[in-house]
Formats: sequence, C-alpha cells, structure tokens
Amino acid sequence: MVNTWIIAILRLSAPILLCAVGSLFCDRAGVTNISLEGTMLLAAFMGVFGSYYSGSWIIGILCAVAAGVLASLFFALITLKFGGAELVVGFTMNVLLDGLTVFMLRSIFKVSGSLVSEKVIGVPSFTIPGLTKIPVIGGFVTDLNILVVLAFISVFLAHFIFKRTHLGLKVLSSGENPQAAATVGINVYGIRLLALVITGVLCGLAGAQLSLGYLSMFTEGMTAGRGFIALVAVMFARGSSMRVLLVTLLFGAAEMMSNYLQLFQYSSYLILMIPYLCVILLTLLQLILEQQGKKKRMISAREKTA
Amino acid sequence: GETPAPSSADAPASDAPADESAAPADDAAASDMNMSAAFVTVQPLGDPTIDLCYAGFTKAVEEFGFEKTTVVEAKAGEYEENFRALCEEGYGLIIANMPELQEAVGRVAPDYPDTKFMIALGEAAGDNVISTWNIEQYGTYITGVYAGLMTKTNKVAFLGGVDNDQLGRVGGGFIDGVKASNPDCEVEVLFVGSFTDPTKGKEMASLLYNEGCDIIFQACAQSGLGVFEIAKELGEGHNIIGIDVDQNGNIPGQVIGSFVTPYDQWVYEAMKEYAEGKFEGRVIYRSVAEGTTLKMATDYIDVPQEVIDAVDEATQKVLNGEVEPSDTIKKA
Amino acid sequence: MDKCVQMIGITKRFGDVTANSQVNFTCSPGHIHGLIGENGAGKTTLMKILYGMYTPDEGEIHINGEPVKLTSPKTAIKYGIGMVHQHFTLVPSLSVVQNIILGRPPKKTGDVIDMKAAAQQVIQMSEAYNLKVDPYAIVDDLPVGIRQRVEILKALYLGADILILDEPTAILTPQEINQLFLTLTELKNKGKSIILITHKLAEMMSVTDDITILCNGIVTGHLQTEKTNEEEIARMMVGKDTKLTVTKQDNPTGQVKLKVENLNYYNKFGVKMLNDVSFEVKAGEIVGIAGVQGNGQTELIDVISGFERDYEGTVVINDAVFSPSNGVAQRRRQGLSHIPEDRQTRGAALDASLLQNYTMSNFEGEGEKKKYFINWGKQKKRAERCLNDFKVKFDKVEIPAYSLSGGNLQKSIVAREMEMGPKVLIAAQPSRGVDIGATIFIHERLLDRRGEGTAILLVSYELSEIMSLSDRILVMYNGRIIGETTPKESTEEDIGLLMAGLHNSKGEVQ
Amino acid sequence: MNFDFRQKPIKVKTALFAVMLGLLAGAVLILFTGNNPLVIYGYMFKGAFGSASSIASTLRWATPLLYAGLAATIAFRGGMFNFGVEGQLYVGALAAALVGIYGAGLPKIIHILACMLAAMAAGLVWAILPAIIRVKLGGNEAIPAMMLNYVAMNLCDFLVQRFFLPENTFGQTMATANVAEQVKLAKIIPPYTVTYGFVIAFVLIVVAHFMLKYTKAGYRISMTGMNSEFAQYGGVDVNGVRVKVMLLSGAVAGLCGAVEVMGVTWRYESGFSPDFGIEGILASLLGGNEPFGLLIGALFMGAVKAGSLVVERSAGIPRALAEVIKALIICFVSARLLSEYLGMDRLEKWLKGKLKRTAPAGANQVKEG
Ligand SMILES: Nc1ncnc2c1ncn2[C@@H]1O[C@H](COP(=O)(O)OP(=O)(O)OP(=O)(O)O)[C@@H](O)[C@H]1O
Ligand SMILES: Nc1ncnc2c1ncn2[C@@H]1O[C@H](COP(=O)(O)OP(=O)(O)OP(=O)(O)O)[C@@H](O)[C@H]1O
Ligand SMILES: [Mg+2]
Ligand SMILES: [Mg+2]
Repeated sequence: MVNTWIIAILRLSAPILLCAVGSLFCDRAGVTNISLEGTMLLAAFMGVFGSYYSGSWIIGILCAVAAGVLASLFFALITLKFGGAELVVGFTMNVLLDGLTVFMLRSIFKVSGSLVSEKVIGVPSFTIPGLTKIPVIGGFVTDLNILVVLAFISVFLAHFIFKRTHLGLKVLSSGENPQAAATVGINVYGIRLLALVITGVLCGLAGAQLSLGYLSMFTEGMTAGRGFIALVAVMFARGSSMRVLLVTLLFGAAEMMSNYLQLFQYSSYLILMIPYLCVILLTLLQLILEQQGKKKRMISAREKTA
Repeated sequence: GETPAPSSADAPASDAPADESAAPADDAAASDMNMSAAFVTVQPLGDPTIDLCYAGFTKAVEEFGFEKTTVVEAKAGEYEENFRALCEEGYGLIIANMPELQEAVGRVAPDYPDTKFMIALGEAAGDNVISTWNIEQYGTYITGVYAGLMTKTNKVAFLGGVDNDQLGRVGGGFIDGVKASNPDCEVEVLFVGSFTDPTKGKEMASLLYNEGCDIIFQACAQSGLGVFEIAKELGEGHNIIGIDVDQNGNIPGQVIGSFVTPYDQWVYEAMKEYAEGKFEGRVIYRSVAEGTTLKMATDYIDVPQEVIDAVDEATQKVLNGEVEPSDTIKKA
Repeated sequence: MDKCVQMIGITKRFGDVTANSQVNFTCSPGHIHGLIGENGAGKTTLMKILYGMYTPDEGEIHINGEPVKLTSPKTAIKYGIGMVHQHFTLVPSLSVVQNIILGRPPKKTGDVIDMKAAAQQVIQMSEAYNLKVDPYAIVDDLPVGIRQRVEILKALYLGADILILDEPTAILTPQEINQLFLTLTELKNKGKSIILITHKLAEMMSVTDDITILCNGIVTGHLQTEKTNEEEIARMMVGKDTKLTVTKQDNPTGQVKLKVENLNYYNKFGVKMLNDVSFEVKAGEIVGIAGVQGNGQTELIDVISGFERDYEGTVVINDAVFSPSNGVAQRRRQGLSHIPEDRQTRGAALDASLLQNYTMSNFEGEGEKKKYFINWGKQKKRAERCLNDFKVKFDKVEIPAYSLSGGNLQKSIVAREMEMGPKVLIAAQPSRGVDIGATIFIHERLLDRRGEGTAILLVSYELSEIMSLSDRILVMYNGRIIGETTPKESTEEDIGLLMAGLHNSKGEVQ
Repeated sequence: MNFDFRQKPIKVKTALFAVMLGLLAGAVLILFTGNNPLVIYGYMFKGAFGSASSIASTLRWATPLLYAGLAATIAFRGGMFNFGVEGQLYVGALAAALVGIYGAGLPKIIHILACMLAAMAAGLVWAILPAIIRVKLGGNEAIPAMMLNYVAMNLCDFLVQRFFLPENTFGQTMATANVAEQVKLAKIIPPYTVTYGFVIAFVLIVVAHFMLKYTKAGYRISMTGMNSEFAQYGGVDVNGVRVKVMLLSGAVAGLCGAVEVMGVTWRYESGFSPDFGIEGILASLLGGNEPFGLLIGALFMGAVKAGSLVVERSAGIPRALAEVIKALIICFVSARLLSEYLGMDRLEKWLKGKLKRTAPAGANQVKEG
C-alpha cells in the first residue's frame, strides 16, 4: 500500500519536477519564462511523433527534447534578441504551442483529441529486483522508468551545479547582476541562452514522461496546468533546488490524495479543486509566514539596536 | 427514470422563416435531393463513441453518395454558430452527436425548416429533427449483474468521465445490477473529471485496481484509454468492461464485456431515411430491446454457463419491465 | 615602447551623440594616470572601450606596444586590463570569494570549483596588497568601502596590470578616500598602472602622476601633475574660463515652513535608519544635509515626503501636522515639492510622455477646477512654458521621457517640481549627472526660489554643492544629525570629519 | 521570478508589421498542409466578412473578447496581470443565470440590471484574493488568479449539479434551467447570435477610453501601470489603485459571463467558454492594452475565429491554425526590435526620403508637361 502510494507520488511529481528544475535554471539566470506549459505540451507531442515513426522510445525522447529546445530557442529569439516582454511572450507561447500541437495532430495524424496507436512505443519501466524487498526504500525502486529516475537525478544535479560549479556561478551572477557577470568576461546573453536551452531539455523530458513515460499516447492539452504548478514550485523554492523537490513532492502527494478522496464519495468537482486550492493555500501560507518572519527579524533587529 | 415528454417550453419562441437564398429547397423528389451531410461533434474523433457514430455516418455517405463535412471538437459557445453556418451553407442533413448539442439544435432547427437534423443521443423539438434517446440504466443494470457475478474480489468499480445525468443513469443502473446479483459486492464510484484526460484516467484506474477492484466499468470516453493501458500493464486479473463500442478485443482476455450502444446504426438509419426522402422528425427512445445492452466477451474468455444464464434471465426481466433500476448514483 | 596603453584616434558615436572624437590617450607603466572632464565628456565611454565593453567606431589600441582588438571584457582581461566600475558590479547574494573568482575560478575536475584553493588565493592576495576582507562574508552585508576593496581584488585576481577606476571616490568618506589612495600608491609601487577617473581636482592633484583632460569627447590636454594647477585643469575641462560656483546673497528668512520632530525609522530589515531626527527649515532658507551616502538621507527624504509611512514622529509642512497615516498626496497639497534622488525610476515614468510626467506633480492641485477630469490642453500649455523656462531641450511634449538625455531629464524634473511655487522643496542631488553649465543653472534656480521664500532642504553627497548653496548645514551620520554648522564657520575638511562620524564612540576613525 | 507587468505603449506600425509576419507564418503552415494560402485566406476573409451571417459571426466572437479583453486591459493598465479572467467569467455567468432564473417577476429593466450586477459582484469577489496577495502580502497575483480559474469552473459545476439542475433533465449537459425570457438580450441581426451585448461592450470601451485618458482616476491608473514608484512619489495611492483595477477587472470579467449567458446560452452551461478569458487577454495585448486598440484586436480575433471555422469546414484545415496565427502575431507585436533587425525601419526611412525627393521632381514634371 505504502509502496504504491510512493510510486504514485513519484510518478505524478516527475513531470512537474523536471519542468520545475528547468524553470529554476532560467529563473536563476534572470529570465521569467512562463511558457513551460506549452513547451512541455509540444515536447509531449513530438515524443509521440518520434516514437510513432521510428518505433523507438529513445528516438521519441530525443524528439521531445529537441522540441523543448526549439520552443526555448523561439522564446529566446523573441525576448533576448528582439526585446519582447517575457511575460507577454511566455503567456502567448502557451496558446501558440497548444494550437500548434492540435494543428499538427490533425494535419499529420489526421486525428483529433488523442493519438493512440500500437506504433507509439512507450518508455519501458524497470524494477531493480534485489531492492524491492527492502521495506520502505523498496517502494522507490519498483516500476520506475528512466525519465522518473532522471527527474530525481536532475534536482540533485541542479543543486550540485549551483553550489559547486563555475557554470552555476555564471548562471546565478547573470541573473542577479548581469553587469557584474559581463564585466568579468561572462557572456550573459550566452548564459541566458544556455539556461533556456537547459530549460528546454528538461521540459522536453517532462513532456516525454507525460506522453511516453506514463502513457504511450498524446492527448490535446495533456499538460493540464502542470507547467504552472512547476512555476509555483520554483517561486516557493526561492532558488533552492532542494525546496523545489520538496514542494513538487507535496503537489504529487496532494494530487494522489485527491484521487483517493473520491473513494469516499465526495463530489468529484470538489475534489478536483484540491490540487489548485493547495497551490493557493500554500502560496498564502508562504507569504504570510514570510511576512511574519520579516516582521520578527525586524523586531529582533530593532531590539538589538535599541 | 422518468421518460421525458418532448417539452415545448424549451423551444425557442422564434419561428421566423429561414434565409431562403441560402438553404436549397427540396423535399420531395429524391432526384434533386440535397445530398450533403454534416457531422458535428463536441468530442474529437478518436473518442471511441464518436468514432462509432462516425462509422455509421461514413457508411451512409458512401452508400447514398452524400457530400460530407465534419465539424469536430466544436467548443461550447460555438454550437449554435456552427449549425447556423452549416444551414446557411446549404447542408441538407446535419448529424449532431451527444446531448451537449441538443439545446443548439433546438434553437436553430425551427429557423431552417428545410434542413434536417438528427441528434444521436439528445432531444430537440421540431418537425425537421430526429432525436434519439438512450435509456441506459436498463442495459447497465444487466452489465452490473454480469460484473457482480464475474468478480473474484467482490469489489468492482464504476469509473465515469464527468459526474452528469447521463452517467448517473449509466452508473445507477450498473450499481443496482451488481447489488442484485451479488449483494456482498462493493462498488467503488469514481469520476475522472474529464472525458479527455487519459493520464488522469490511468491514475484513477490504477488506484481502483490497487484498492482491490478487479473489474472496472469505464464510461469515460478518451480518458478510458488510460484505463486500458493500466489494465494491460498490470495484466491478468485486472479486468475492464467497455462502453458504447464493442471493446472486447482491445485487450483480449481482460475486457470481459462491453455495454454497447449501436450509435452507428442509429445514425445510418436516419441518413437512410433522409436519402430515401422519408425523413420525419420525431423522438425515438431506445433501450435494451434496441440493442443497447451488454455484450459479453465470450470470444475471448470463458464465461461460466451459470453467468450466461443469469445475464439472460436479467435481460428477460428487464424486457418484461420487472425491474426499475435507479437512474442516479446515490451519494452520501 | 614605454607606454602600456595607447589609444589612438578613438571615435565612438551613440546615435547622434559623439561620445569620443579622435581621442588619443596614453598611459605609462607604473603611473597613476588621471582622467578628468565634465559630466558626459566621454570618460566612462573611453574606458569602457579600453575594457572591451564598447567597440570604437574608429581608432586603434595598443597594449604594451602590441596592437590589439578588444572585443569583449574577456579579451581585455587577457591583456591584463581590469576595471572597477562607477556603479559596483558585484553579486550581492554571493560571498566575497565567489565574487572575486567569478570570472576565472580555480577548478578541481571539469567545471567544479575548488573553493578551498580559491579562498586561499583570495586571502593571500588581500594580504599582499593590504586589502583586508573577510573571504566568506556575503557581499550584501558589506559597507561600500569594503565592497570597493572586493572590486579591486576582483580586478587584480583576474590578473590586471592596468587597473581602471571610474569615480571610485564619489561614494567614500574622506578617510576612506585616503585609505584608497594609499592602496593605489602601493599598487603603483608594485608595478601596476592605474587609470583614475574623478571629478575632484584636489584628488587629481594629490595622487596622480599624469592627467588627461576630456571636454565634449575631445582631448583638451595632457598634463604632468607636478607641472600644473587646479585652475589650469578647470579651464581645459570647460574650454574657457567659467564660473564654477554660484554667488549667493544673504536672504532674510521667514517663518518655519518645514519642521520634523523626533523622527525614528527602521528599514525593512529592522535596521534603525533614522534616530531621533529633529530640525526645522524656515522660509527663504536652504538647509543642506551633508553626509556619506547610506547614512539615512534617503530615508529622511522618504519619510518627510510621505513615501515611507512606517515611521515614528511628526512632520510639519506649512503649519499642517502630518502623522504617518497621511501620505504623499496630502503633503503635496500643503505645498511640498520634491526633486528625487533617483530620476530614472522615481522621478519619471520613462515610457510616459513628457506631458504625462509633467502632470504628475500638479494634477491634484488646487489649480484645477474640475474634480474628476484633467484638462490636457491647459496642462500642455503649462508644461511647454515650464520646460522652456528651464531650457529643457525637447521637440514636443508628447515624446516619451526616455528620449531625453540624462541632464535634460533632470532639468525637466527640477522644472516640474519648482514650477508650482512650492512652500517647501526637498532637493535631493539636484544636479546629479548634469554638466557644469546645467548644474550652475539649477543652482541659480534653487537660489531664486530661496529668494521667493521657499524653504529648501538640500540633500547631496557632493560636499561642494552643500557648501556653495546652504545657509545652514546639518551633518548626518548613522541616522542621526550629529552636527550643525554654516559654510562660513567650517571648512570642507571639518565637515568631512563629521561625516565620517568623529563622534563615534568606538573611535574607529582617525 | 519577475512577474511585474509594466505597461509599455505599442506603435501601430509595429502591430501592422506583426500582423503581416503572423499571416506569413500561417501561410507557411497552410502550405505544409498542401493547400494554397491565398485560397485559404480567401475563405477566411469570406467567412469573416462575406455575408450578413459571417459579419454576425465575427461580431458574435468579438463580443466576449471585448469584455474579457477590457477586463484584462483595465488590470494591465494598472500594472496588474489578471490571469483569472476565465474563472471570474464563470462565476459571473452562474450568478447571472441564477438571478435570471429566480428573479423572474421583477420588472424587465431591473431584472436585466440585476443579472448584470450579480455577475459583476461575483467576478469582483473572485478577484479579491489575487488583489490581496499582491497588495497585502507582496506576492504575485498572476499565478493564484490562474489557479482560481480551475477552482471556479469546478465550483460552479458542483453548485449547479448539487442545487440548480432543472427538474426532469434527461442527460443534458450540466446546465441550469433557462433564464427568464425578459433577460435574454435582443439580437442585432436576427436570427444570428450577435446581441446588444456587443453594443454595450462598445459603449463600455468608449467609456474606458475616456476614463483612462481624461480623468484623474485614469491618469492615476496609467501612471501606476507605467511606473508605480513614480506614481507613488507623485502622491498616487498605488496599492489602492491596484486593488481597484483588479476588482474592476474582475467585475467586467463577470459581466462577460453575464452577457454570454443572457445573449447566447440563456443558461449556465458547464464549460461554456472556449477560453474566452485567455483570448481576451490576448486581444488586450494585441491592442496594446488601449481600449480602442482592444476593439480592433478583438474584432480582428473575432474575424479570424469566424473565418477559421469556415476554413475548417470547407478546407479541412484545423481551426487551431487560427490560434497559432494569433499567438504568433502577439509575439511579434511584443518583439519591438524585430522591425529594426529585419531592416524595416531603415526601409521606411529610405522610402520616406525617396518620397520627399521625388515629390518636387514630380511637381516639376507636371509643370513642364
Ligand atoms: N550607451 C549609451 N548610449 C547612448 N549614449 C551614451 C551611452 N553611453 C554614453 N552615452 C553618451 O555619451 C556621452 C559620454 O558619456 P560618458 O558616460 O562617457 O560620460 P562621462 O564623462 O563618463 O560622464 P560622467 O562624469 O557623468 O560619468 C554622453 O553624452 C552620454 O549621453
Ligand atoms: N542606452 C542608452 N540609450 C540612450 N542614451 C543613453 C543610454 N544609456 C545611457 N544614455 C545616456 O547616457 C547618459 C549617461 O548615462 P548614465 O547611465 O551613465 O547616467 P549618468 O548621467 O552618468 O548618471 P550617474 O550619475 O548615475 O552616473 C545619460 O544622459 C543617458 O541619457
Ligand atoms: Mg562616467
Ligand atoms: Mg555617470
């Protein structure tokens, strides 16, 4: 029971996590990219596209990643190069990419709604035989696929990059004080572009997890707000990759719980609100705590100086 | 279940004549019949039920030589707009699928008496409208009886797309049927919240199997695709009852039956009527007798003879009017 | 070749502005070379070209005799050039070490930084050059003086043999300036070449070996410091003999127009930024607030103007008593005007038109009869007249504010704030970033207002500005008014000592 | 993350240029489907303007965009990003439908006004939380507002299902009963669905234009949106303005729901809005967040929508193409430097120069001739 819960949570949070870590990179580099939802959707489509025509899930994932990167590059082109407003372009790109997937689904596959086909090969899941027997940890290692594993690796990798590597420093400085970065010879434009590419790669993987990882099909609008939830996770995290992980798992848990709650015969409409209400409540909670923290710090600082 | 009388209260007040220039006027002679038909749906193609309707549509198109167009995934708010445009563009017959469209048909049809409408599942008043209704609870009652007997874990589930009236009938009948054949059997009821979210469908189905259900009666259209996926992954012992279309072959051995509705026939029949110049607006109610009932997967699994007998008996009872299944899912 | 830097025939244009025109600039190794000129003369531009941040339109550059193409700071760094910018270029959330090694950290394997080695190097360097810093401190927590050390260390870390410092002294106390100059001399003795930009003639004279003077993008002189004097430099800077200060007549003062009592204010971090501040300003009087930036001046202005409402104490403007609950609008209605410190974000909406900008200070005023509507026709006439009075260069009032040059924008703000005939005027850095001519113009207008009986509170980090305009001077240190004097009673040096907090109990200074 | 929206004016030239580019990109996609772009755009044009019914269709689709767009414009002008238009529109629609049903018996005008006011109140209430999050808690309003969209849709469906389903329904979609006959908005071009809701929207847009341009309140809003620090420095109660624009925006969004219910659906239907909220925001952005710009933007988008429906029916090209074209155009509108890069500015200068030079020459020729 606990095992299945854990797996469900991991599975539900994996795409959000990948997306959030991607978002973290561009956020730290000083780019507000709210087009993750659309990027993920396009990647999900291209993943299925690649898998369908090649018969290989690996090619599928590669196509998804390429799509993610392309979407990011378009964003970069319009905002970084042509001076578009990030918020506007990000918002609009969500609509754009949503439309594009629908358009391609209909023009290429001549279907609408969903693409289900035997030709779409999903990412196989694996189980590490010895480990499943261990009571709690066993839950983490059954029936996972490479993308879920990558999601969790990506957080720790991001943590390592920001804490330890030169690339991390370059990204942080480009976001916080681009002037400072530029004057020590860092190419801020290049770093932002790179950060966006990383975002694209991770969103690509997230999309692939949606369409090839857990399912092997594409459905219009299948991201269902996950890109925005990832944004919220990054906002909560205030730059810490570990907090991104925490918040994402929390959302995964909320989504799983909301599925379970229906078993108790509550109206599905009420229960479907739960994940979104959770996001709102968490936002409120965090802001209130932050304000109180600030006040407390202020008062204690005052007392010290008084 | 109350059988609704065709209501006149809902009909729009306007009975203004149609824009004559647009609609080709022809009724009588088959030779100068307006042989153009439009297929309108809210759902996308790829939805099993809609595909079924569409199959009927294409069959008639080919057979009678209609000129065709399709409007899929019409969005809320676009319905009336679409119908008017189709009428103005001179389509002779419009096939509207699913109840979402009935209101719009009801408003547009009186304005274009020369255009004929057919609603596959739904109802609108008018001399130029054929409405068909499906009183599902009788058929799903039989399905429930079957599920109650086939379960090994004494726990089955109904997974609906959206909590609405129609699925109330589908689910209500099913629950009553299960209780009738197996009073000890538990029925879990879950809604995906969407007809088009396979991811969520898969998640919820996985949860239901996990809770010990061994049969899921899925009535969630595209979201149901996710149910098939998880059942396939989990393998034997995780069974499904399909809906509308005969889905018994989808995962051989695991789909133990389907609650089928011959939408294709209904659509075809209406189009045939039109093509033969015999179109007559009316409301048609259909139920078990008209073929909306359980189709057991006897081609793929061994169904014990007792079960087959019990299902036959339940069918007989229904046909005799001896049972009156609930048309809603009772909730706490 | 005995020159380490040779810039030959450098020309740089920004649109219609020619920032540098055929500039020849050379610098000898082991020298401190001064670069001086009015605002907008092109100093920063020239140095940014040398640091690879701008590519010149014409001209060539030789470093140590070798012709080079400096296309980015990266290449400039490769040739041993380092620059400390006018505005600090540090990443506040990172530590001192991280900031210093940002450009070229020591690495272990791959891209992983060897933090231990980095810290070691920073400690060694700071000892070698006598620039004490705590390597693990977060830059955000450091005072400006220390931040500047970090900047210098950063340049040295990147291997700078030629160090450019753009107006490093503008934000320092006299004592910190002395400290900086000691460091510079030491660096020079270690063989580094230094290019120093400053507006202060005295500083030029005291620390440099050679001086180059820029005027309107053209070099007007190369001088050896020993062989010149301040007057000569000033003349070369402006191109002719000009008055460098305004002359101020005595002026009768009237009633108290602005009074603040026991102001206390904590900033959002809980740091006490105003500590029991009380003073008054009378009609026809200019009271100057002297002090090093960051000692509470900004907060004082915010509190008086009503921008910041979370304070304790009272503010009296034109006899009306204001509690923290009354905001900017009420105060403005009592005849308060305010030339803000920051013209880009607070003083103007750059995307809005000049007219919209102009309207801000008076659209709620008594002049308008209509309660809900704005009479744009009238506003336009007034705006045009007012901007023309202040010699702002503009096509028409509909153009967006960002199309004005910095000096013109500043003048337009000054014009707007003075036009209403304020009872009380807060002038914060009124001549910031404008050239000498415009500075004199603004100063004269301030004195005109004083003559008409406006009570003026002048805040400036330029001591000379305070000295030349004020009737009384209040010195702020650490959120307190720690001294009051007049320009006649004290010299700049006396006030400088006060500004450094001579009364500080710890006695850190001196 | 920086979610601060700062209003920046958009030049007409940039917008026209972006429209051209967007249509060009759309043409490429059409080519990709194996069709002739000119023919398809021809269909589109005919579908949008070709007949009374197509013009009605264009206006019908523009109507909700005008309201939703106006809601977005008001918020944007005050520097707020109301991502919650969609949700506010839903609660507004439900409120209007309920008053429309249960207020039967009220005098006609009062009943109509009551419906609209109820919708506005509901939309306003739905905008309170984001406003508080921004102003009192210093958070960002856009994402919570967007999350509230999902909450609104589900909550409305829940309420309808639990309390307001009409008697004797038989498998209808989730919807309330029809509103009273007297609150149904009259049609402008019967029998087409464009109603006097369009006229009301037009009036509101004119009012909004005058409000923003000629009143002190409008000036305060504009300045807050362009540079809130400057506005505060000038004595504007910036937070007050923010709350007010957000609530007003919510109210107008609610009105959008009311007009849709009273004009088109005559009842609250689950999922009745095909993203009017999002599209309205796009229309507002397309129009540079100016009321009259919005008017043009919404009409343009309405025409594209009406046209794309026809294109889908007659050429089988998915109407998603319209989404793509619209979104591309808005991206290009935002990309202010684009025309510079593509040399359009230089081209224009050169052309102007040419015209100036050739004009007198031409005059001379005339004289000679
Ligand atoms: N990026 C730029 N774009 C356009 N014009 C610029 C730019 N940078 C500088 N200028 C213009 O070039 C001229 C020289 O500016 P610069 O900053 O070099 O002057 P400065 O001598 O450093 O002045 P200050 O004493 O104020 O620092 C000014 O007229 C300025 O307006
Ligand atoms: N990108 C730019 N485009 C046009 N003009 C610019 C640009 N950047 C700077 N300028 C102009 O260059 C001048 C100097 O700019 P800068 O930002 O250095 O301000 P400043 O006057 O030196 O103020 P400060 O005292 O803060 O140094 C200003 O007049 C400004 O208008
Ligand atoms: Mg400078
Ligand atoms: Mg400067």
